[in-house]
Amino acid sequence: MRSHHRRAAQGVAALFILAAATALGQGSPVDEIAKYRAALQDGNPAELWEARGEDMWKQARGPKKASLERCDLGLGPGVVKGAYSELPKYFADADRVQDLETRLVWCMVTQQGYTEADAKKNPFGAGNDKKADMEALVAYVTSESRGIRMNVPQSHPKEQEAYRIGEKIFYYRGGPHDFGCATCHGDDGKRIRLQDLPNLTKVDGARKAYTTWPAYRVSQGELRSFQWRLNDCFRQQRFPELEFASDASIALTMFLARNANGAEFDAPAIKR
Amino acid sequence: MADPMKIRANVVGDTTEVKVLMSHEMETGQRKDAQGKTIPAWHIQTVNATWNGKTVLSAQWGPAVAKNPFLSFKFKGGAKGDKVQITWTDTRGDTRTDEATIG
Amino acid sequence: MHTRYLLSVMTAIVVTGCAGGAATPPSATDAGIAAKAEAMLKASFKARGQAGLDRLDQDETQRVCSALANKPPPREIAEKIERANLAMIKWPADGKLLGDWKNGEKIAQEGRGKQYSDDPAGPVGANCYACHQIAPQEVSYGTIGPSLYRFAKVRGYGPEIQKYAYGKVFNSDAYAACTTMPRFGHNGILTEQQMKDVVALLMDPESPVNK
Amino acid sequence: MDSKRRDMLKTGGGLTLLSLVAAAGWLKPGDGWAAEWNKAAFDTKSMDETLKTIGATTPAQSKDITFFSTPDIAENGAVVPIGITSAIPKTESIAILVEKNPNMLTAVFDIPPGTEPAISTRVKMGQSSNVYALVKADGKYYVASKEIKVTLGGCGG
Repeated sequence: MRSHHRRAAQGVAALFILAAATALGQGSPVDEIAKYRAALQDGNPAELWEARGEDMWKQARGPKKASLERCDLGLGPGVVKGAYSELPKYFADADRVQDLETRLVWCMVTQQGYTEADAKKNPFGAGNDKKADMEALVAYVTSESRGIRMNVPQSHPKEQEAYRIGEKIFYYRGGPHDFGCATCHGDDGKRIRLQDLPNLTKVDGARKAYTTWPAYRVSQGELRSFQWRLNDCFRQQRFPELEFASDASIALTMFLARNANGAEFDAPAIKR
Repeated sequence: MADPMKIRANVVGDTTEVKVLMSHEMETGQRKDAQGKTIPAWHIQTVNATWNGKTVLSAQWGPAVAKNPFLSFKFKGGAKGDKVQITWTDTRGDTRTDEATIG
Repeated sequence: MHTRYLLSVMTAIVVTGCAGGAATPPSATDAGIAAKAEAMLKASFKARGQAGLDRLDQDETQRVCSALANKPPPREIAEKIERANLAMIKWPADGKLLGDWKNGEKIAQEGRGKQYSDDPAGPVGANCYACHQIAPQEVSYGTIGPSLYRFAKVRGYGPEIQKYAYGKVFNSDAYAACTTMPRFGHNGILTEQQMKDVVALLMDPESPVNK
Repeated sequence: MDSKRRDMLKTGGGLTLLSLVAAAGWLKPGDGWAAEWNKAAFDTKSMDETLKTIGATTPAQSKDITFFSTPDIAENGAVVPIGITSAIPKTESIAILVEKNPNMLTAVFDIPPGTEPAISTRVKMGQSSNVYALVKADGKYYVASKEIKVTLGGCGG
């Protein structure tokens, strides 16, 4: 709701900065923002989520008092290293394509004995009183793919279909504003207010965007998963709410993740 | 209970560098909730770092230290295997102590 | 009738565009995938706040433009879409097209409205600056749409340009099929008065846009 | 009790109390953990008030205090990295003050002997502002400042 206001405020500030920077002979605003981002890299609070998620992964939890250490994320039971770089993918036991979150829900249900509703209950955290276990688990699992090249498969027919459906969803226009993902993310060199928009239909844009999620959002003080990213994009598109771990979210993730293939995964990141 | 801190302590030559991430809301006391009620301040007030029981840094913080605080400092001494211990206390009287081994 | 025509043209494009040939099962054709995507979308969203599931129902313009996947529409289709949308514009009964440019500036700045997180009774803006350069004082503008700075100074202040500006804000697809710009009047985002105010921002000689 | 103390400070009638607070100092070196949080100092709204509350003399501008890993522009005021080093001998403490925040004093770090007079942390800034590094060394106060532009409001957001 406030994002537009923020953008406006940011813009005005940016003008001011531009003038000030010129007057004082400092580096350009772009250089200074780059310095700011670099300074943040030294300690990324996402690590707090990673640590909590790792604990959670290893803890015996749920009605069956089991840990997730036998959860198969696609590379075999318990293998976390590199697993995220190959997701989403088709899982024979579930007979469907799953992204990381959906797969975690699957393991929480089949191995820990949670109901599906319980496993999906609180996907996005909101401060200390509403911490999301899911985002912590996502932080841990994704951190174990850092530095590994994206290698999302398209071998199973259901993987191919998910990609094609995801592409359709990407271009699907609706709502009172006729917006679709492609309205903002289908062209090169565009910006909304002063913020650059990655072109997600091209290799460079897709790689840069996809490999830097999840991210600790400084503006929210929360670690945000890719599921959250999609959910909030659709909110701004004036769509109804995208359900967590829904089929559409998986298909769209397949389209975007596959387009990033070959790029080194570099998250959880830290972003404005 | 508060989540553990993430502490890194590394010795290079005769100097140990410590980097700490803490999990804390650091609520300013300036914000209002959806009903327009002021959210009371809730933040870490004191931080104390020790190495083998000796204080190597202590701090007092107000509410304007950023959420999920980061802190980095260096001290002379420290050897691989030594312990660095950090303790914080907040405005509610909650406290948390974590330890890291110097690497 | 119009609908059926558009659909038949689209189907023709889809069929020629699909190289799969005889081996492709119907569900794997482009149209089959599009149908699956639509069904999947409808099963994957939930109504929240002011955003009901009906927002996923596409009208003909949305459907045709989505299928084009950001490619420019062939001329014949573009003309059909533009004609259909032009016919749907409701012109102000009082014949006046210019409101208050100062209000127009506020509407152009306001980004809230129609999101499920927005108060339904709260302000609804057009957020023009998200995509367009308009008044030169605002440097935080986007580049998804063209610059509108000096809009009337360049095009003239006459009734024809006024009518174009109002019609464009009311229903942009009437002038450029499959544009990224919302149809603010057609879809009930802005009121008639708000649209007049935005037109004034572009057309009033006193507006900073034309200074 | 605390609010009463503040009121007295504000009205200027609390001279005795002021000097008491001052006597308590920032933090007792080596005893920081046990030191009580200096509420009076953290409640101050201006540099002068802060200095008065901690019993400090007017600080001398010092080129021996430097900012490192501190950007000129913060993309978001909710998290602004600040690094401060003091090359002044016998540095005892380093404080961070943000001029335009509702309360100016942000953090005080007590530097015992053996610890490098260099700290790095992150602060919130409600708007573009001067940031001060106030150093106490051998009983005297020194200051350096840096202007940081904020492109987004970090408070309330």
